[in-house]
Amino acid sequence: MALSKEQIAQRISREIRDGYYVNLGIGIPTLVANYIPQGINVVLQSENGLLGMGPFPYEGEEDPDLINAGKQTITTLPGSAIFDSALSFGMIRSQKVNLTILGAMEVSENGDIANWKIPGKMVKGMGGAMDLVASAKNIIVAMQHVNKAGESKLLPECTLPLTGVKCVKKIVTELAVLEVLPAGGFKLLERAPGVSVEEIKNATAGKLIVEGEIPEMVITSVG
Amino acid sequence: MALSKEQIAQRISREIRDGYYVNLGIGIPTLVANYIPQGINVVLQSENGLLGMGPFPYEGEEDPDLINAGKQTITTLPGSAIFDSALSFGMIRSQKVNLTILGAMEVSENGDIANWKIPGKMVKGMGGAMDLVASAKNIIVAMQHVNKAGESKLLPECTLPLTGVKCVKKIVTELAVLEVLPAGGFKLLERAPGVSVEEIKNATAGKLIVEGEIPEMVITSVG
Amino acid sequence: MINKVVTDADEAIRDIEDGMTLMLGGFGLCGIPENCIKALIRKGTKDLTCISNNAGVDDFGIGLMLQQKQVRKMISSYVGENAEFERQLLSGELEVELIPQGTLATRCMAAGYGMPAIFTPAGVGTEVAEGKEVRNFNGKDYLMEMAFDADFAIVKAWKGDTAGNLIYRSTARNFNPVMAMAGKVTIAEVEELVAVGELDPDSIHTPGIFVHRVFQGNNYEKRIEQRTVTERRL
Amino acid sequence: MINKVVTDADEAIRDIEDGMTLMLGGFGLCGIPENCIKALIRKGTKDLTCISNNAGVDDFGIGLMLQQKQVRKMISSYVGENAEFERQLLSGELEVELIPQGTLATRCMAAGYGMPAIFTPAGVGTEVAEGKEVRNFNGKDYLMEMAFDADFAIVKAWKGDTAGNLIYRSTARNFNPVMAMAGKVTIAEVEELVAVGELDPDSIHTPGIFVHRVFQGNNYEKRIEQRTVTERRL
Repeated sequence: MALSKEQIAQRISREIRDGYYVNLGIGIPTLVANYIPQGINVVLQSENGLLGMGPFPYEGEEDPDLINAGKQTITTLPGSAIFDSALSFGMIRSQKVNLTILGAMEVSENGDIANWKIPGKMVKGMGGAMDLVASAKNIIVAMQHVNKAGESKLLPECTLPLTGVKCVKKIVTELAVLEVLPAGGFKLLERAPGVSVEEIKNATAGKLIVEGEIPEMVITSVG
Repeated sequence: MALSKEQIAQRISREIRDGYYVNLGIGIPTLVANYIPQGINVVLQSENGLLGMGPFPYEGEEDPDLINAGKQTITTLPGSAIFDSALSFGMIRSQKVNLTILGAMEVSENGDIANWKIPGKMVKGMGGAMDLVASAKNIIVAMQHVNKAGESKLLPECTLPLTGVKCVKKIVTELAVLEVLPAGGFKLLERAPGVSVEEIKNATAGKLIVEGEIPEMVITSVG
Repeated sequence: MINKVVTDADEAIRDIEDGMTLMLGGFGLCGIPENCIKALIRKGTKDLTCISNNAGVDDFGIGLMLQQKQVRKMISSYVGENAEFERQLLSGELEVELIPQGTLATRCMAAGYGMPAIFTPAGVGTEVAEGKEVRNFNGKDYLMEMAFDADFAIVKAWKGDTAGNLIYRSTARNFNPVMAMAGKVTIAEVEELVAVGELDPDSIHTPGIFVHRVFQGNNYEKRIEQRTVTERRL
Repeated sequence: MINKVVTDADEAIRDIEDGMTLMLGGFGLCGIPENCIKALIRKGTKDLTCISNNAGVDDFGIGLMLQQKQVRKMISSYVGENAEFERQLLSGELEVELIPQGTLATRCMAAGYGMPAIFTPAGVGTEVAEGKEVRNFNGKDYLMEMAFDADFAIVKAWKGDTAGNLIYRSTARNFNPVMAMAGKVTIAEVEELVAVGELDPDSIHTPGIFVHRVFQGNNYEKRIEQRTVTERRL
């Protein structure tokens, strides 16, 4: 069974360690916040200028001056700090943010990522993604393994304009958890429950490395 | 009559225009604050991180957390702002400070200044002087025309290690007010009361330019 | 203290001319200079180059200036949902330069700090790097990006005093402080204009030296772009 | 929130080893980390490279570390009046690198902002420029100066919360915020340690993400270097 978006988010949440500062991209990454395990202290950074992003406000308590990088109304938490955009990308560039989780259209087997532009289509812009992928020590990509036409999005080389080069460390898709090896190649770490290695092979156009028995992911949410 | 330090400061104060942000160096420049004409709104910048430097505190009201770049206890004024050292030199480098007044050991006829180091003597450091002279649009030097041995400090070329090159615009000494011409040379603008052009010539080793009648300075303080 | 107060937005923007380059603070519709944007529309200034993280929406923010075809070029990191923007872009009426958000912020900062250029790894190996100098420091490649050169910076703050000192509120801060430092002329509109002495010197975000004109704006709409809420549980 | 609290100065500096490079906040004796300096003296760490705007006085601040011969090299803009400092310098026991104050601040800032190098006009044409790359932008020469690389930054703040958020007081701010951003490990001593939620998020000068360890210091002397007063007129 391929994972739902919520299940992808849940699986990614287990990569978060106590004491991490984490930047979550738009889409599936945003959902990760819902699954952070109890007892794990994490601070969410929003690149528009906030450390310590809290949940959405209750209706009637929305503050137009308090939004996240997805322009959604949010809240602060005790211990939150506000800063300007230059300082925000300063802390990203100086690698104070421990983990960046973002979506992708394509990832290549050497860790290149494309997630901002499709030639011929209206381009909305890269936002903060190019800064995040160029600077983060630890990048996890949440993405679909194949596109709507059934074509693999894990490729030998990206076909779309790049967002960053050799930066992706780990990928969680509806089918698998994969590590991008420093020398290149997608190393299969875990399978989605009931998904075979063969299915993952068929869905991966780039070099897939399968060593030994591949365990199934532990997913507890029903999605 | 050669000017006193107070009279040099008073003459320099007349170079200050309404609405100026001004950085005053240590020594005679600090005294300039005492002579700012009424009706002229000036904000003093202290490069350790303060805009709107006020007078020294009353005894018993000294605050060890509130000092100027000379490490003297001072006060703030209504409208003062505090900032860090990087921002402070940011505003200096981006030329938001309209006028810098500082002392010098030597100035050359092309506007080079030396004021931080004497070979063979213990060097205390340049502090913020190199940043100030490299960035300021408008630099006035307050200095003695000759040293204790009677040797001119206004030279064809500086003999001491430089603080900055081609940056000094105007010089006020105990004998004269001089402009450093863009093409080089000290243009004599004003004489100290009772000081002859001949005396100034004798005290100036660099190229002195004397055109027409040279007026006497108007000095009202008794010094 | 030096008094920076002007009457209103129209006076503040009086000398912004056709063809100039403007920085406009804000992130999405959060913290944008609503009053000055409306005044620019009243004035009808044309052929503007606008440096702003986003381009507003069809009927708010910079989107209103796009409707009036006042903008020749946008320099932004994300232009979002804006039908008129898309129409002008596809028809060639509007030029767009998309740059990474951190690069946008840091090119403003460079200008404010008097640094002619900065190095950032953002965009290395991508089309953003085309035509730019790449330089390796300690084994990592960086692009050399140039400081912005803007005729005017227009920012929105929460409180300001008559000397131009500014305090922003919450994430409406965003690009405003770095742009405030970066304009040749900086205009600040504030929700509340106070006398000097009423702001705590330690809490000022933008020292007045960077601000040339300040005025109290009015009728702030503060539109919310993505209203997201948590269900109340009884 | 992530808890950054350590017991005291001794615990905060426990792993500072001989030969390391430290940044120490403060301007003169204003805003210096008094507790950590005393703990470094107790620990007896040697061969330190200290990046600090000044070097203290004979019997206070970094001067105390000089007395114990713990410092191999000072990187400062102004070393002032300090007899023991002068003795060690002239005898060759101590190395001193004097750099412009703005360059010092901006090399800290570069590290904190993840920029490997910055351009500044300070020192062009002087001995400070020796061996450095000079580059012309828009007709003006600039030196390329490298970001500092410090093992530890030790700063002093007025208030801090348990998550490491810091607020400085008055001109005791000085180099502290830029150094706090620039250390591989940043230690903050504060006059008052408070619970998270007690500091206004809009008024925080150093966000906690930059601070690895925070503790409440004690017995602050806050010595005044130049006591200057205005005569009271009756």
